[in-house]
Amino acid sequence: MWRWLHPYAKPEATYHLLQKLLPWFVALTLVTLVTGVIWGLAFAPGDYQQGDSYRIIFLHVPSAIFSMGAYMGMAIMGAIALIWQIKTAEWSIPAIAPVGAALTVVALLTGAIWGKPMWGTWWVWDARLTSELILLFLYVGVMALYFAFDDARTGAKAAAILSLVGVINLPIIHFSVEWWNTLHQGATITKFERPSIATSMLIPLLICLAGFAFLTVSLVMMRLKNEILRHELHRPWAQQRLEQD
Amino acid sequence: MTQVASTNSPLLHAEQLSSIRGGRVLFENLNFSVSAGQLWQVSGPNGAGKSSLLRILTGLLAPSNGLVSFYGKPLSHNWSEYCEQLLFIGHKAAVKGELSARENFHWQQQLSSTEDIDAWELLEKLGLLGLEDELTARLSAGQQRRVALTRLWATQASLWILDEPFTALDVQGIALLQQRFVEHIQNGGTIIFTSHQSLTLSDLTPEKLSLEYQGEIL
Amino acid sequence: MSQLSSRQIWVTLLKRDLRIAARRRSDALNPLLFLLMVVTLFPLGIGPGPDILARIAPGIIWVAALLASLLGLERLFRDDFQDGTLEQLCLLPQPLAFTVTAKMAVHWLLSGLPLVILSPVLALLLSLPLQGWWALALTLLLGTPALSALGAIGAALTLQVQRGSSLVSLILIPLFIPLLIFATAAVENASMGLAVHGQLAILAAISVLTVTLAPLAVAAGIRMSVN
Amino acid sequence: MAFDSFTDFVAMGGYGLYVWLSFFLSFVVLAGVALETLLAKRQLAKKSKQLQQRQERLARRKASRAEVGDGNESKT
Repeated sequence: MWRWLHPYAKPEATYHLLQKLLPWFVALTLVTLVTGVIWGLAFAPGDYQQGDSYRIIFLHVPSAIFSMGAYMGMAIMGAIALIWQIKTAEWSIPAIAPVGAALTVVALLTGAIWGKPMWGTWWVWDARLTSELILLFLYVGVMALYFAFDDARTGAKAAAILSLVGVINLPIIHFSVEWWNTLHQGATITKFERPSIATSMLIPLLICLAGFAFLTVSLVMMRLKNEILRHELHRPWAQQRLEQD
Repeated sequence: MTQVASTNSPLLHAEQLSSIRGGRVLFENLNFSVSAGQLWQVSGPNGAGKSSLLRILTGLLAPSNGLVSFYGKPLSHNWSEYCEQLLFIGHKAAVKGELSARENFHWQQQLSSTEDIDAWELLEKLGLLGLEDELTARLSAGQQRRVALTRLWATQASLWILDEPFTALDVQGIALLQQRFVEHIQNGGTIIFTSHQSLTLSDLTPEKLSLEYQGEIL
Repeated sequence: MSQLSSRQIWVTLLKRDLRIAARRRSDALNPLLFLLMVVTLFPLGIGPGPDILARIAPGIIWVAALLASLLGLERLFRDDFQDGTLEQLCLLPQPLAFTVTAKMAVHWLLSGLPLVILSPVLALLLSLPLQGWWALALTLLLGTPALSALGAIGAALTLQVQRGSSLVSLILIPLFIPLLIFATAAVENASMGLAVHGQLAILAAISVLTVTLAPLAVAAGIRMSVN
Repeated sequence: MAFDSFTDFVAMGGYGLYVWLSFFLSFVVLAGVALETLLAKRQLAKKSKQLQQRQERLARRKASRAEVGDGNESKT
């Protein structure tokens, strides 16, 4: 019932919360990402098998993990939007999708570039890369659906349903691609699955993981702020906000 | 006619109803109660939100704010009972162009379990005799409307919500429909309908709900 | 007068839609002809060598079947949406997630089942060995219900979108991938005389999961579109 | 430090092109998203101004027509 009681206050409160938290997250992103990347590029020891090309891992693995993570987050927001009809959750879908898609693109680019020295070709139908490519298609589908509607609320609802359908399918797709991969080219070296990673490499990787997590959250928060303003543009508080910044 | 055991709560109650469509306020803070046996006419100019109000009352459209209750409970709480009591004919009349008038009526009977009604008699009454095997898509607008309105004779629902039922009908059609309205009200049924022209109904004086056009743009 | 059972309503809806489909035969027939023609294109493009054809036949047939199933999807709910029938479906006392399964069943009967029946011809055209035939028919039988169910989701979500057919493809193709993988693997294995129970079981599991969960998404999509 | 000199660092043991290309492209993509978000905010500010002007116009027209009992939220 409370959503009938505070129909106006809620997005505004969320906006102010985001406003307060965002600088901290941006700061954390910068600190962890810069530390992680410099550590990974300059200080971590070279890999005895792959030489220095392995340093792409510090971008590839975190972006791949959080491209999936962002999709999960989007689906959770979609479920919240559909069940409790919370507007902010609806608006977070167009906030998350482009960030997730960008992370997927990063994972694909770094994976492809990494593949060139390893396999001698830019693209190999490796299980992880194929999964990421399909994930990109899923993101594209959600965004295309969202933007296809004139009414943003309907678009958000449609995108929410689709992201839920996608999140149920994601494990199935992942599993089927892995299985397909072992079926068709079991002989290829799997560069990504390293049985153990040296601590000297693990620490910068963990820092980079944290950096990408903060980066994802910061970008989503920035976009969500925009979405809130976009939908509350007719309200005085949003207009004041926009004039102040 | 099946009737839900009457309680103190009115049949339909609208509370603080608001609708905002496409960034425009259609209506705000609408409060009214519809009791069983009443005839309600919703009037107002184009764009005042008549159709939206009816669709909110059917539960197809969610109000931007406010609540519709059916015998004191929100619609979604006893949705299936509400649907059993409800007959809605929107401005899209749910007539299948690929089916003939008789077939359209036949499936309607199947879905509302009113097979005991004589289709031929009704088709004759509505002036559709001779056209019963023609595909509905080939009929005129008024005839298609008549095909849609056959539903009013093949229903067990007590609450009728009708969007512009009189449009496209000729004088005879309007008279038939009015007569059917009277029958239904006299049997204890309830009708909510929209009409942009004011209508004189013999024997019945409808309760009126007028919606104003609000130019308010958010 | 009595209330109708849910089963009666379901059967009534199914019969009505079949009757309507019978008046518009080309809608059901065109995707099948499309499939047949696409499959014909491959020997012409690649060469009629039976070895290569048999090797790629499962993939070709399944990809063509996926594309063909996308063709008719836009009309699955569109006519009902435009003439108001879909609103009436929402206002039936039965849950919408239940009543839409009748429409999904009609779609399967008109697009999935004919594929199964057509499969021997397709197998023949692409010189698939004998063992491959029945495997192909089985994968189609097990996989097409999931195609109809996923397709219904896409169709329901894009009802309000003008010219939504390309959008439907965009949404659905990634979701079709697991079906494609397991179905083609089953047919390939069968052609080589290997066991296919595993793949068929997975295919069946995916179908069961999709067919049970999809109606919820379809109902939500229709409610949203009718709004 | 895993490298002896700056040239070594740039060369990345012969893999310089791949390592630096991937870091550069990733930066471009992610910074692109951030930039787009900031630009979108600017656009919103512009739209908000237009909207305010329209609301003021509407309010003035209403006032001149001396309508009462409007019951809407106050304008800034």
